[in-house]
Amino acid sequence: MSSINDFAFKIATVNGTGSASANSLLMQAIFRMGIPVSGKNVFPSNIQGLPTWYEIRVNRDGYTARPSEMDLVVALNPETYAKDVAAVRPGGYLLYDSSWPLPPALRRDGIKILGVPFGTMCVEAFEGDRARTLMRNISYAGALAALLSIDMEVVSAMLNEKFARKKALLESNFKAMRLGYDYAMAHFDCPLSFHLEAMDATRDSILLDGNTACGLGAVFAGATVGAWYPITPSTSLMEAFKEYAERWRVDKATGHRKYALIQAEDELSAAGMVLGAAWAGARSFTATAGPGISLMSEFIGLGYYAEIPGVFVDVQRTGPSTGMPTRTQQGDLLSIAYLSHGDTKHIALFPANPEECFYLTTQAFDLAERFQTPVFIVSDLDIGMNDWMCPRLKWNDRYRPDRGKVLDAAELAEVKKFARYADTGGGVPARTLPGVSPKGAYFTRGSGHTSAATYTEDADEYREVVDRLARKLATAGEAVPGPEIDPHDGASIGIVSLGGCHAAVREALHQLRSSGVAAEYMRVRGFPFGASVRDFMTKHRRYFIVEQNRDAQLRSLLAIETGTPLEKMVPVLDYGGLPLTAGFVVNEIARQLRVLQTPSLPGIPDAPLAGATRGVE
Amino acid sequence: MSSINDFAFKIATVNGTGSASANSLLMQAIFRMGIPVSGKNVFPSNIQGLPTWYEIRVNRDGYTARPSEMDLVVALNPETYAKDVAAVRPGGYLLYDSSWPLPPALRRDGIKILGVPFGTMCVEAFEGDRARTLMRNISYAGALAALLSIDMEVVSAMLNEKFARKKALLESNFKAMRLGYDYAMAHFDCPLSFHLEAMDATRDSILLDGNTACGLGAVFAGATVGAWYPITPSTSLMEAFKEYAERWRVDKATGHRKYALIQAEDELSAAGMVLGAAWAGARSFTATAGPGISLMSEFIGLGYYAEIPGVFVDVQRTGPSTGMPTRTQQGDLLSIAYLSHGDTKHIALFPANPEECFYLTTQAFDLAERFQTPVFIVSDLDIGMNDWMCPRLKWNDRYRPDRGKVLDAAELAEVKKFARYADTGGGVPARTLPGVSPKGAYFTRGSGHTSAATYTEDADEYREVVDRLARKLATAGEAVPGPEIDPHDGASIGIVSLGGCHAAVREALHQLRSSGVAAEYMRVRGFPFGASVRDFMTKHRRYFIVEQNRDAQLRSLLAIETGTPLEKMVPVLDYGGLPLTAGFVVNEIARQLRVLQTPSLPGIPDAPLAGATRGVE
Amino acid sequence: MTSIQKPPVRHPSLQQNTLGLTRRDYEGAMSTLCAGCGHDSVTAAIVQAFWELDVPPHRAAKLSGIGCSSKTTAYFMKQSHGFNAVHGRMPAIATGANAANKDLVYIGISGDGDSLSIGLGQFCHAIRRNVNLLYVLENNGVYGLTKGQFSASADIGSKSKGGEANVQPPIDPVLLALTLGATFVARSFSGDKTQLVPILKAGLRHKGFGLIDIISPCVSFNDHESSTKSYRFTREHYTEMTAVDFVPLRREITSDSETAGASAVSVTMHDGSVVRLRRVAEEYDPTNRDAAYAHVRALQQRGEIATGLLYVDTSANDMHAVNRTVDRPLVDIPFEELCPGSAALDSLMEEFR
Amino acid sequence: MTSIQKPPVRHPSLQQNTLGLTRRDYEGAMSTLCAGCGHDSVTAAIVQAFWELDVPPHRAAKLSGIGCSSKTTAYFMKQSHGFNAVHGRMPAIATGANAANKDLVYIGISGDGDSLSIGLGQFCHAIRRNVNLLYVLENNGVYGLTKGQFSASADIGSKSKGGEANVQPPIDPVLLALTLGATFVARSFSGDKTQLVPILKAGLRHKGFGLIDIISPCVSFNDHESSTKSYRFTREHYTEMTAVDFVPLRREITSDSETAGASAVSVTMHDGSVVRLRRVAEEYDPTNRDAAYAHVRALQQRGEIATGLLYVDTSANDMHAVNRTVDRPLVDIPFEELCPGSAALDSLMEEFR
Ligand SMILES: Cc1ncc(C[n+]2csc(CCOP(=O)(O)OP(=O)(O)O)c2C)c(N)n1
Ligand SMILES: Cc1ncc(C[n+]2csc(CCOP(=O)(O)OP(=O)(O)O)c2C)c(N)n1
Ligand code: SF4
Ligand code: SF4
Ligand SMILES: [Mg+2]
Ligand SMILES: [Mg+2]
Repeated sequence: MSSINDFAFKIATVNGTGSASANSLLMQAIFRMGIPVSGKNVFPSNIQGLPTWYEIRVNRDGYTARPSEMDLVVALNPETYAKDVAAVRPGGYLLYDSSWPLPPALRRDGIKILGVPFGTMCVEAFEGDRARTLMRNISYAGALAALLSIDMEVVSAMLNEKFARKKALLESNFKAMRLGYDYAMAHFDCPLSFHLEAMDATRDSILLDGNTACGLGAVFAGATVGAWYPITPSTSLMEAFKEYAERWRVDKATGHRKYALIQAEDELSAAGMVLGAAWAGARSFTATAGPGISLMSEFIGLGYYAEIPGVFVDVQRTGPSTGMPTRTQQGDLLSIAYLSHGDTKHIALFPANPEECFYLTTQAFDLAERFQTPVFIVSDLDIGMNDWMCPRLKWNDRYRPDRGKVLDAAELAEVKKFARYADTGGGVPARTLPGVSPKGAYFTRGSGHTSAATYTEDADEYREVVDRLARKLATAGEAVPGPEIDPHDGASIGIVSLGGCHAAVREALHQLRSSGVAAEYMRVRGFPFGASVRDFMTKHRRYFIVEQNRDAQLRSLLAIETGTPLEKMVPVLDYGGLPLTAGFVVNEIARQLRVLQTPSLPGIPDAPLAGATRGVE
Repeated sequence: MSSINDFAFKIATVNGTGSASANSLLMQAIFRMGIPVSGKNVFPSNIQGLPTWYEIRVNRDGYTARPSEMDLVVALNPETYAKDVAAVRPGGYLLYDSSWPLPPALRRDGIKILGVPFGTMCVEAFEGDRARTLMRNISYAGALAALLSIDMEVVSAMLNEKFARKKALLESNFKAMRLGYDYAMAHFDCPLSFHLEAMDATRDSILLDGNTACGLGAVFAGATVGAWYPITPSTSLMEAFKEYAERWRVDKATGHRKYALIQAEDELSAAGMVLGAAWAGARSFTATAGPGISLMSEFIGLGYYAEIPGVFVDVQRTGPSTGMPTRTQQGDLLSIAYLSHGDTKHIALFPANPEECFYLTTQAFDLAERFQTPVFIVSDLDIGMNDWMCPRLKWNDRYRPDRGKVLDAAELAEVKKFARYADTGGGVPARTLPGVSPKGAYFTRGSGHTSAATYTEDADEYREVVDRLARKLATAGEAVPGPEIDPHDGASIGIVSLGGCHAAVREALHQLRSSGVAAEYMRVRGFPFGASVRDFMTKHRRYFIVEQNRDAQLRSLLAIETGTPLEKMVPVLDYGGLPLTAGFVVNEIARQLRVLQTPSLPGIPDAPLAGATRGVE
Repeated sequence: MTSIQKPPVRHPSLQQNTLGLTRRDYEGAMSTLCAGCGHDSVTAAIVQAFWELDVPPHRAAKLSGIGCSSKTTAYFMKQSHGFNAVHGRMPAIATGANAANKDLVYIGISGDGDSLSIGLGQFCHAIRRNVNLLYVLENNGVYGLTKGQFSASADIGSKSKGGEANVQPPIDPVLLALTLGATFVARSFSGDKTQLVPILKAGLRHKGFGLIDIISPCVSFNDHESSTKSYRFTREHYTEMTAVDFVPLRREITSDSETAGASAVSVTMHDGSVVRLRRVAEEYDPTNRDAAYAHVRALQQRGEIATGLLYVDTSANDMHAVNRTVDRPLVDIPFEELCPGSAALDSLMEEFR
Repeated sequence: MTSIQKPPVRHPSLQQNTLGLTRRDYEGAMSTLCAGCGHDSVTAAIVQAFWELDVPPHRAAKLSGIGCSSKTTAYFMKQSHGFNAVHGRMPAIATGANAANKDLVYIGISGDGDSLSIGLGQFCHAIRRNVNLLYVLENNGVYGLTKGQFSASADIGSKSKGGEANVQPPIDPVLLALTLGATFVARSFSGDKTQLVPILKAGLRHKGFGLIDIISPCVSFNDHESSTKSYRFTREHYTEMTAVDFVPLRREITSDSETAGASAVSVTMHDGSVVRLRRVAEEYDPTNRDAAYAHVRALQQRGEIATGLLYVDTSANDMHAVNRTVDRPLVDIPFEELCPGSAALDSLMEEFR
C-alpha cells in the first residue's frame, strides 16, 4: 500500500528553544492541506534545556492515535542521538544537523541519513544566539516541507497570519523556512517516497486540546465559580476558562466579571471552594491531577455525604505520587471511583478526546446538580494537552441547565416541613439555597444526620440516609452517558476500554478484524456502570480490557461493579507514560490469543512491533 | 438452659456524670469473680450531657460479642426512656429511679419493672449536686450487685484499691454502694433468676482495649518516633504509647526521653513526620481514623513509591466524612488497600481483638521495614476503645526487630555502586540511612526514578521500578499473617470475615453448625491476600462475607484480588455503627440460605432477633 | 437530676427589632456543650448582635469547622442555612459561598485547634483574600472535643488538667492577622458580653475579613488553676484598648463631639454605619496597623491581654472588589447572560483551524 | 548549540578544607534549571558555605518540597542523602527526620509557592517547634515550575509576564517568622553571594529553626520590567540592615573590639562559633524581635527590602531540648534499651485485671 498521506515522523530537540512553534506550524500546515493529522508532544518536567520530542502522524483514513513506528526522525539533540536513531523504522530516514561531522552515535545501517547544516546556515543568516536558535527550528520545518512536500502556500499564509503585526519576525521566519527548504530541494530528491498530497478531509474539523475543550464547556454550561491550584497537566484548563470568560463574561460597560476564578492556596482549599460555591447555588468546578485528587479526598467525602454538587476534572498524569508530571496514564480510576474513607461512590465521566471533553463537561454540571454530588471528569495528559483533530464543536441554543431538585420560595411555601435528606424518588433528595427563604433553612454537615438534616448517632436514622445514597448512585448509573458499543456479528471476544485509549483501540480493532479476529468493542463512558455495561459483560466468554495503568484498574471496577470474574477479563496494559499505540494493542491481544490457545492470526507479527511500548526512545 | 453466668444487661445514663467508673467497676468485679464478661460503651460525640449506654454481657462459654438481647436494662436517662424500655427482652427486667413516680414512657407489659429511689437516697445521704450525681451511679451499681449477686467482697476490695489514697471518697463510695445494695435486698427477691456464680475462667485473662494494646506493641517493638493529630477513636492509642514510654523509656539519671512523641498540626503533617523519621532510620508510627486516612493519602503514595517504611493505625469509625465519630464500622478497607492516586497497593493487618492488636503491631513494624513501605493496622472503635477479655500478653525476649535490607558502612564498602531501587530478591530493594557513609547517599523522590534512584521520564526505566513494586507487594502477600481457618468436614458453604466481626462470627458459626449448617470459616488477617486465601475461595460453591460496612468492601477486595465472582459471595452487612452481634449474623445467613432455596434450618427463627441490628434502642 | 437539661440560650424580653423579630427568632437548637462552656456565652452574644442589627435570619449563613466551638453554629439562628465543614476547612467553604453569593451575611465560627493547627493555612489565606466574612475564633487553648490536648494557642507553662505544662510557644491569631494585612482585628472575652456585642456588630458590618479572637474558656479541660485560658486568669489579665460603640446607619449622628474628640476615633463602615472607638488605653490608635501590633506585643510582655477592636481598615477592597466581579451575586445571573451561545462558538471554531 | 549544556556549579580553586575536601566534593548533579535562574546562584552559595564549614557531606541531609527551587537539593552535595518530598510538605519530613537523628546537619530548600501557599501551615508549625533546620526559601514571587502564576509573595501591582497585575497582598515570610517566634530570621538575595554565604553558615550553625528568605529571580517568568522580584528591582531596593561575619569555632576570638564595639553585635552560637553582625543601618538591634519587626515594616513602607541577619536568638531551645529527648540520636539507641522485656510485661498484666 502506498504511503501517500500515511506515515509518521518525529522531531527531537531541547525544550525552551522555541521548537514548539515550528512543530505546531508543521502540523497545522498539514491539517490545512486537508489531510488528517495528529501531534503528540513528549516534553520534560522542567522549563528549559531538557530533551523534548514532537511526534506527527499523517493518516488519510483518519487514524490519529500515536504512531507505532517512525518513517523519519529529525535528530537535533545530541543527548538523545542514540535513542532517536534507534527509533527510525528499518528503511526509514534520519535527518540531522550536518554543521558538524556525522556523530558516531547517529550511524546505523539500514536507514537513510540526511544532513542539513541548519546550524551554520543560521549562524550565517542571523544575528545573536537567541535568534539563531529559534530560526534553526524554523529552518528544519523548511527542510521537512521540502522532503514531505508540505504546501508552501499554506505555510506562508500561516506565517503571514502569525506575524501579521511583527514584520521583522515575519521576514526572518520566511528566510529560515527558505534556508531549509532550498537546501533540501537542492541536495535530496524531494519529496520522499512517503509524502503529502492535499485532500479534503479536514474541512469540518478543528485542532483542539481537551483542556481548552473542558474550559470552554464550563463557560457554556454556565459555571460561574472556578477554584484551582496549578498543577501539570491541568493548568491550561483553568487558563482556557479564564480566557473565554474574559472574552464573553465581562460586562462591557463596567468591565466587571460575571465569573470568579480563584487561585486557591492548595487543592484542599480549591475543593472546599467548589463545594462552598455549589452549596450557595453556583455551578462551580476545579481541575487538577492525581496529587490533587489525593488531597481533595477528605472534601470529596463531605460532598458525597452532605450531597453537594461540584465538577472535578482530573487530567491524569503518570503516578504514583509526583510520578512523571509530563507523561500520561489512566492511574486514578480506582481512586476516583471510591475516593475518601468510608462507604462512598462517585459519578465519573470518561471522555475519549477533546470533542467529548466539551460535551461531557456540560453534562457533568447537569449530573452534579441533578444528583447533588461531586462529579469527576477523568481526562489525561494526552487528551488534555495534545492537539487532536476533531469535528467542529456545536452548541444547541435550546440547552438549559438541569439544576436538579432545588426548591424556591414558592415551592417551600407549599411544603409542610422541608426535609433536606428525604427521598423524593430514585434516592434523590430536594435541596434549598441559602438566602431564599427561612423555611428552606437546614444544617449541612458531614457528621451523622437524619433525613431531616438533624444530627444523629442512631443506627436506623443513619442507615436511612446512607441507604438512600446507595440508591441515588444506582439511579445515577443509568443517567450517566452509556457505553459506546461497536458490535460485530459472531464476535467471539469482547474488547473493553475507556478514555484516551479509544483512538488506538478503534484502529487496533480495525486491524484485528481485518486479520480475522471477530471482536466486539465497548467503550465505557460513565461510572457507575449501568445495565448496558453489565449486559455487554455477560455476552462473551472472554474480554480484553485495554487501559493505561499497571494494575488493571478498569478491570477491577468491572469485577466489583458487574461481577465479571477476573479470569474472563484479560488485561492489556500500557503504562510507560506515552499515548497508546494501535500496534501495542494488536500485539498484546494477538499474543494473549496465542497464549489462550486460539489459532495464531494471519498478519500479526510474533514479536511486538518496535516502539509500541518502548516509549520515546 | 439455665441462665447462671449467661445474660446481658445495659445501663442508660448521661455522659459526663461519672457513670463510666460505676460501669467498669461492675464489669471488673464480674471478671474478678472468674466469669467471662465483656462491656460495650456506646457513647456520644460530645463531652457532657448526652445519652450514653453501657452494655455488659456475661457468658460462661466465653462468647463475648455484643449481646443480641437485654435481660435487664437500667433506665436513668429520661431522654431515652422509650428506646430503653423497648430494649428489654420479653420477660426481662427494667430498673428505674423511683424517686419520681413511674413515667408513662417506662410502662410496658410483659416485662418486670423494679424501682429504686436512687435520687432521693443520694440527696439525703450526700452533700452537693456533683457528689449526689456521682454517688447515684455508684448506688445503682450496688443495686445491681444485689440483683445479680455480684460478690461484695470483690467489690469492696476494688474500692479499697481505687481509693486507697482518698479516704473520703472511699467512704462515700461504700455508702452509696450499700444504699443501692441494701434497698434492693430489702425490696426484691435477690438474686434474679439470671445471676452470677463465681467461676475460675478468667485466671489467665486480662481486660484490655485495643488502643492500649497497640500503644504497648509500639513500645515493645522499639518504636522511637510517634507523630499524630488527635482524633476519636484513636487518641487513646497515642496516650497509651506515651504512658508506657514515660514508664520505661525515660533515663532515670537525666530524666531524658528515649522516644519522641510529636503532636502534629494535622494528619498530613503527622504522616510526613512518620515517613521522615523512618527515612532517617527510626521505627515510627501514627494512629488516626478515617478522616485522617483521607488526609494522609498523598503522603502514603510517596511512601509507597519512594519505599519508606511507616506504621499507620486506622481505628475505624463510622463514615463517610466526619460520620459518627463514636460509632464503629469497617468502612475504610477499600480506601486503605489502594490509598492514593496512581497504581498503589498497601500492606494491611486486621486484628480481631486487643490481644491481636499487640502482636500485629510488633509484626507491622517488621513488615514495614522488611518491605520498606507503609503498613496499615486496621482496627476499629469497638476493638480500640472497649475492654475485651483476652489472654495475658506474653513477650519473647529473643525477639529482635527485622530491620530489612539496610546496608551499613561495611556492607556499602563492599558494593561497587549502590542502587537504591534495584531488586535484591522478591522485588525488595536495599536501602541506606543518612549519616552512615558517603557511598550510601541517594536521592529520595516521589517523581519518576530509575533503579539507581536517578530522575527519569523514560518509559522503560519507569516501568522497571513500578513492576518491581508490584512484585514486592506480591511477595508481601505471602509474608503477612495468613488467614485463620476453622475447617468443617463436608462443609457446603464458606463464611469469610475479618477484624472485630470475629467475636460475633465465631459465636454465630457455633449456633449455625449446631443447627445443622455445615459451614467453614476463614478470617483474613492480612492484605495483600496470599495463596491460602485464594485457595479457600476456590473450595466452596457459595460464601457469606460478613463485614461492617454498607458496600461490602471486603467482598470487593476478594473479587479484585482472588478473582472470585460476586455471585458466589453473599454479603452479610451490618453498618449501623454498633458492634456486631451473633444474632444478626445467624439471622442474615439463615435468611439468605432460605432465599438461596436451601432447606430451612431447624432452630433458626424466621424474624431477625430483636436488637440484632437495631442499634442502641 | 438525670440528663443535664440546658435550655437554649434564652432572653426574657420579647422586644422586637425593626423586622418585628424577637431574640427568640435568632436562637437555634439546644446546646449540647458542657454547662458553663464559654462558647455558649459567645452564642448568646451572637444572637444579640444579629437581632440588634435587624439581619433577616435567612439572609445570613453560618459556617464552621469541627470542634465544640464549631458546633455552636447549630445553636443560633435556626432559620439560617448552616454548614459544619470538615476540620479546619471552613475558610474554603466560606470563600466559595461568598464568591457565589456576595449578598448574604457570613459568619464563620472556629476554634483555636480548627484555625491555628489543621486550618492555619486556610485561615491565613482567607485573611489575604479579605473575604467578606466575620470570623469568630472561640479560643480556649485546648482541643475541647478531643478531650483537652493543648492547642497552638496554649501559652508556654500553662498546665493541662493532668498537670502537664505546655512547652510549645503559642500562635497569637491577632498578631498573625495584623501581619497578614487583616482589615478588622479584635479580641474579646466570652465573659464580657458588653464588649463583645458591639464588636460583633461592627465585625458583621465590616466589608471584608473581620477577625474576633474570643477567649472562651473550656470548663471541662482548661478552666483550672495554672491555666492561662481560664475564666479567672482571663479576667485578671484583661486590658481593654478600645471600647466599641456601634451606631447603626439609621440613627443619624447628631454632633461631632459624639463621634470624635480627643478620646475617640469614629470609623464609618461601608454601609454608612459608624463604629466609635473610645480609647481606653490612652494614645492607642486603632487605625494604625504597626502601632496596634506594637501595643499588643507590649502588653503581652507585661502579661496582659489586649482586648477591644484593635485594628480596623475600611478602605481595603474585599475579594469581590479586588477581583472586579459584578455587583449582582453570581447566583442571580440568568443562564442567558452566562452562555455565549452557538453563534459565538461557531465563530470561535475558525480559531482552531 | 542544541541542548543547553550547563556545567554543574564549578569552582576553579581546588583548595581543600580541613577535611581535605575541595568545593567539587560539595557539588551535585548538573542543574536542569533555566540558564540564569537565581536558584542556581543560591546553590553555589550553599556549596561554598558547607565547604567552608567543613561539614562531612554524608553527615548532612538535604530536604525539599516540589518546585524549581525544591529541585536544587539535587544540585549540591551528591554525597548527602537528599529528599524531594511532596509539594509544601518538606517541614513534616524534616521534623520527623530530625526527631529520629538529631546529629545530622539539616538544610531544607523551598520556594514561595511551596512554603507560603500549600505549605504555609507546615512552615509555621516547624517554626513553632524550632526544629533544628536551616530553611532556605528561594523566593521569586511566582510558581516557576508551573509556568509563572503569582505566588503568595508577589507584591500588589507586580506584573506577570503576560502583563497582568497581581491584586493579592503578599505574605512576607520574614514578618511572619518574627511573629511566630522564629529564632533565626534573615533575608538575602541570590545575586549577593558575599552577604549570602556568611548568613548560610550562621544559619547552619544555629541550633533551631533558621529562616533565610532569599530573593531569587525567575528569569523565565518574573524577571521583566514591572516585576518587583526581578534582578534589577531587587538590586535597586535592597537595604542591608546587618552585615554578617562568621567566625568558626576553631578561630579563637582575639580582641573584644573584634567581636563587639559600637557598630557590632556578636552572637555566640551553641557550638561556640561566633556570628558578628555589623550594624549597617545604625541603631539596628538584631537581638530585639520587636525592633526587628518594626524596622522591616518601616523600610517596607519606604519601598525598601531589609536584608541581612535580621533577628537571632540563640537562647531558645530546639525541638529536642523542649521535649527533653536524650542526647544520643534516637536511631543510635540499641533495641535492648528500648524494649521493656517480658518481665515488665508480665507484671504490667496484673494492672489489667
Ligand atoms: C481531619 C480531622 N482530624 C481530627 C479530628 C478530631 N477533632 C475534632 S475537633 C478537634 C479539635 C477541636 O479543637 P478546637 O478547634 O480548639 O475546638 P474546641 O473543641 O476546643 O472548641 C479535633 C482534633 C477531626 N474531626 N477531623
Ligand atoms: C499537590 C501538588 N499540587 C501542585 C503541584 C504542582 N506544582 C509543582 S511546583 C509548584 C509551585 C512551585 O512554586 P515555588 O514553590 O515558588 O517554586 P519555584 O518553581 O517558583 O521555584 C506547583 C504548584 C504539585 N507538584 N503537587
Ligand atoms: S469540652 Fe470544653 S469546649 Fe467542649 S463543650 Fe465542654 S467546656 Fe466547651
Ligand atoms: S522557570 Fe524560573 S524558577 Fe524555574 S528554573 Fe526557570 S528561571 Fe528558575
Ligand atoms: Mg479549642
Ligand atoms: Mg517561586
